[in-house]
Amino acid sequence: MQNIIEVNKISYNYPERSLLFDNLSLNVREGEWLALIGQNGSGKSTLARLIDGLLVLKSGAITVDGLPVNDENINEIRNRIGIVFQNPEDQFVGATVEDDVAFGLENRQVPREQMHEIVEKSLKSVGMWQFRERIPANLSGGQKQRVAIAGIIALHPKIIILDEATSMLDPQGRNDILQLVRDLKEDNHLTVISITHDIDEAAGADRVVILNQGQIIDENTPDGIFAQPQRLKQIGLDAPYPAKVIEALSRRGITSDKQYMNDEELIAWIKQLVSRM
Amino acid sequence: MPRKGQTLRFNLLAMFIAIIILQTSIPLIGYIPIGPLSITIISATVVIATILMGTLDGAIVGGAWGVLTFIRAFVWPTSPLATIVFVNPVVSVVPRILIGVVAGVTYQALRKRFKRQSVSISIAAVLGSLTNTVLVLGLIYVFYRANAPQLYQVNIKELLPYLLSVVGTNGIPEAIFCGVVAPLITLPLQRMLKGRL
Amino acid sequence: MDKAISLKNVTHTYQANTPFAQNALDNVTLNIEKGEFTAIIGHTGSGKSTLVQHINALLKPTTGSLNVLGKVITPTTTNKNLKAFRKQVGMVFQFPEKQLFEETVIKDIMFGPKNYGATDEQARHSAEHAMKLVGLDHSLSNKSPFDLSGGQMRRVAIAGVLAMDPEILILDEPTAGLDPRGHNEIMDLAKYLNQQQHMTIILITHQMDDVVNYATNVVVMDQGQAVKIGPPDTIFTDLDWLRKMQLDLPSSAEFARKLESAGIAFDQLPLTVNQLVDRVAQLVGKKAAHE
Amino acid sequence: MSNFIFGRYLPGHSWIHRMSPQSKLLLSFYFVIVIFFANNGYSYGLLSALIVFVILMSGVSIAYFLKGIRPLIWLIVFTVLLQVLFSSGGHVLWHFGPFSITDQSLINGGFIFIRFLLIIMISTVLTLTTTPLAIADGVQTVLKPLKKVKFPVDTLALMLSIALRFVPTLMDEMETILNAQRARGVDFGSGSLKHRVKAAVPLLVPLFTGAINHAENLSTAMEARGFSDSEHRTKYRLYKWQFRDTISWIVFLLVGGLVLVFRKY
Repeated sequence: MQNIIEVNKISYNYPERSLLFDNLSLNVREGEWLALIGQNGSGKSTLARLIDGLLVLKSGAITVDGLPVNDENINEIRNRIGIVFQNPEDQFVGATVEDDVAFGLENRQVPREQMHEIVEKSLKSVGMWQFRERIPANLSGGQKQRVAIAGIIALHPKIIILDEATSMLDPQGRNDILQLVRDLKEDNHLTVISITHDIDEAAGADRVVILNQGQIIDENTPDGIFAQPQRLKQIGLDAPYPAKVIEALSRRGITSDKQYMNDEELIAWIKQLVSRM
Repeated sequence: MPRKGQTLRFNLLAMFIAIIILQTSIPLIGYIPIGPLSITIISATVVIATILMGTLDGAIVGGAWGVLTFIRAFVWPTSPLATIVFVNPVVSVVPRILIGVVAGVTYQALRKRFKRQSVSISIAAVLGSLTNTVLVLGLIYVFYRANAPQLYQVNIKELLPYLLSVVGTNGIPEAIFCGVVAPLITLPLQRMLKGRL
Repeated sequence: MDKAISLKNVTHTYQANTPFAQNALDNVTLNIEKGEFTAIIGHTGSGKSTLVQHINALLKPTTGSLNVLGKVITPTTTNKNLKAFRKQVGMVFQFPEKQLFEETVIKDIMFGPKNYGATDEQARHSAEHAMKLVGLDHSLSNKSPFDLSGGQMRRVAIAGVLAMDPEILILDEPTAGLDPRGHNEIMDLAKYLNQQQHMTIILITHQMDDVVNYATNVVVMDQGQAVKIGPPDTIFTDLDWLRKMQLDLPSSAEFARKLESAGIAFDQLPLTVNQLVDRVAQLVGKKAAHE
Repeated sequence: MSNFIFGRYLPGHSWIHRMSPQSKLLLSFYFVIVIFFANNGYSYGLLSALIVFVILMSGVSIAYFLKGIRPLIWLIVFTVLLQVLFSSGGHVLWHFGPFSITDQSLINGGFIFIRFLLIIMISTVLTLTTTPLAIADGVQTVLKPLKKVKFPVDTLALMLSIALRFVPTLMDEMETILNAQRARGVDFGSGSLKHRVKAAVPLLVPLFTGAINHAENLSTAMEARGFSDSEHRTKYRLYKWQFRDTISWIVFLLVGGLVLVFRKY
């Protein structure tokens, strides 16, 4: 598969802070779901902002869909990337649901006649069309995130970045949003980067990259990453549920040669244990 | 790409206007009633905006307060004073704009002279607040001394001493309030915004 | 055990006597013993926050009465008398870091005790103790809270509540937005306060794993009513009912159900990893003993 | 809560609801100016008739308007009394110290009372039938000519719409902050001046820091959505001038003309 994002030996630091990224490189393949995990302050969100040109690199280069991220390409880059941010409240610009979806279109000077059609289609695709006249104060956090996603879909991006987009939602809202993004990814052949410290969210990805203090310390399939639950704990992340079960069983003298299995494997193993004995 | 901080400045202005709308509609954070007086703390908001974002933006925030005062004098007046004097846009808007101007100019002049930031902010706040009071007083005098035509046709000439004393007595505690509170609020905010505007 | 909190037929109506009148609490009767760790669960808008705001005397009942540590609040209790209630009941709001305002960390933490009449010296003493409890280094005392990281700011805010030395501590989704490490640290702090300092803890949460791992008592709220009260193992039994309440199952219960459909039976639904593993070990062991 | 901007709009589909906001805005201003020229019973009668007609056309129950006036009634009475007591001219009916009541001042008092009602009614009609967003859009349209002198009309309109959008958010946050500080032992709304000044700080600092956080996050989100220049954007909403606007203007202009004519009587 082709790389849609190439991050090449970048360095960055916030003003008056020490270097956060030093020579960091990372490629994102077209059409994959990449989970970027790490604790707060590890640089996950900063990386997303650098990719979208919201912050300016100190050195190195980033290309998105073949375009180098720079002043000249900034509009093109932002046409290709949609970001859903953490706080549902702070990305709702419009006075009502439909005005908010239209905001990005207005910025790109899309003619009015086209806008109405696009807004309707986008809101329907996230199931919020019947709420189009609501004001943000009368929406739940999950509904606001849906509107944010509609605002992104309206611009036909190639890449969606979820920047801890579900961390302020209740469990139900979280599952709803992830399912929605999965469906949209299929329908629109999107590339998804999900920045999260929710291990369950990461489990659904094609590939997981662990960021710790500005460095990529591992990248692998979810199963490969989760095979080292101790390591996840060390850098302040949670072990996935099956790993906790395996660990607890081993403390009771029931050991496996694997440190991690996914749900199905674990069930099969336990079944085997119970029937074999 | 927008100039660094331009969008932030734009949104900060929007937030300050939102806060002022809030302060004009919720007494608890807009006005402190003391006996028969009711001193406004909105002038402190204008001063804070001025020091954080500069004189021009402070004047804009002050102007927003002025326009709100003007509209409210018709739609939802809070005192007889408002119905009589603030229905005149010159009285309701100009002094508010000048809070920002005077506070901004004062702060720029003093900030290097005093080692402690809070001193220059405090002085700028007191002068800004007094500007409002003095100008409202002065403009009332100018406009109504001669019984100029006005909306409710109240005979203000006779009322003049009363109006002037109300505005005057409110003005002193207002200025003190501004001087005390503005630095306490501005300093943590400056810390938050450091280097981002 | 003594009762810490007891509500009798408490109803709270927002915007009473208007067409918008809405019962946020509807005839709630419940008791919470001293030293308990109570989780309050229920979907968004079920009345959880309104309930705890009564316990903290921020709201008065429209009808009914409540008794908090021997003091009674009725609809006619005057606002002046409410301050005494608040001193005994510490309340950590959602995203408590949003309430910080002082120049320095230590001053912010001292703010509560001083409002309740502590001298500077007493307040400083309590503040330093509270900083230790929440794991804030002494060297941060004189920093501006606005120079700290989000996680540190949250600890400062929690310390500000603990410094008032409350007997009851209410935590409203205290771990929202924190990473797993921060989450565990805050939850372990709650456990420590409950077990070592004998503080009565009330936790509002959406995370069922926290409920089963930490709470001894659960209140389920729905449409302003306390629809079920009891220890966790009596709450998470009826799956259809839980779904109707829009509540999740704890991970272990969820996993146990998958095991059940794969043919491994549980006489009681396990709620924690340990309970689940105990049962599995038992099954494995039984077989072993048979052979 | 005396919230004069929010919570007033009543959704509906009346003639007035469906007028363009810029017309409603300008007609309200125009109406206030016309009131300025009214000086006798005929004019006041005509204007009162017009306002009653407008209220009926708005489809909003009269009770809403009366409820809106109730909190203002003492203020109106007080102002009218000032006028009655401090006037000169006409036959003196009663006199005491600086106060005097004349037949002229009684009539003027009555007129002032009607002026108050008229102005409050017209502005109430405006806010009951127009959303805050539409009012902001109306302001933008009305100010459009100023673009010729490089006045940033669109920037201002977007700023106003964002401010209005965040008022409920900040209001909620303020309530939480209020409760949080109450729980930490602050008494709001009582005590000495010094105490009250001190109590304002724990309320205002968090309100402002919250607002600054919103501004920062919102800026990032807006830029990520391609925002760069508030003067060069297309507009999703369009309020077209309609036939009903033309009719309304004709009626209002006619009434205004009559008021001018009546001045001579």
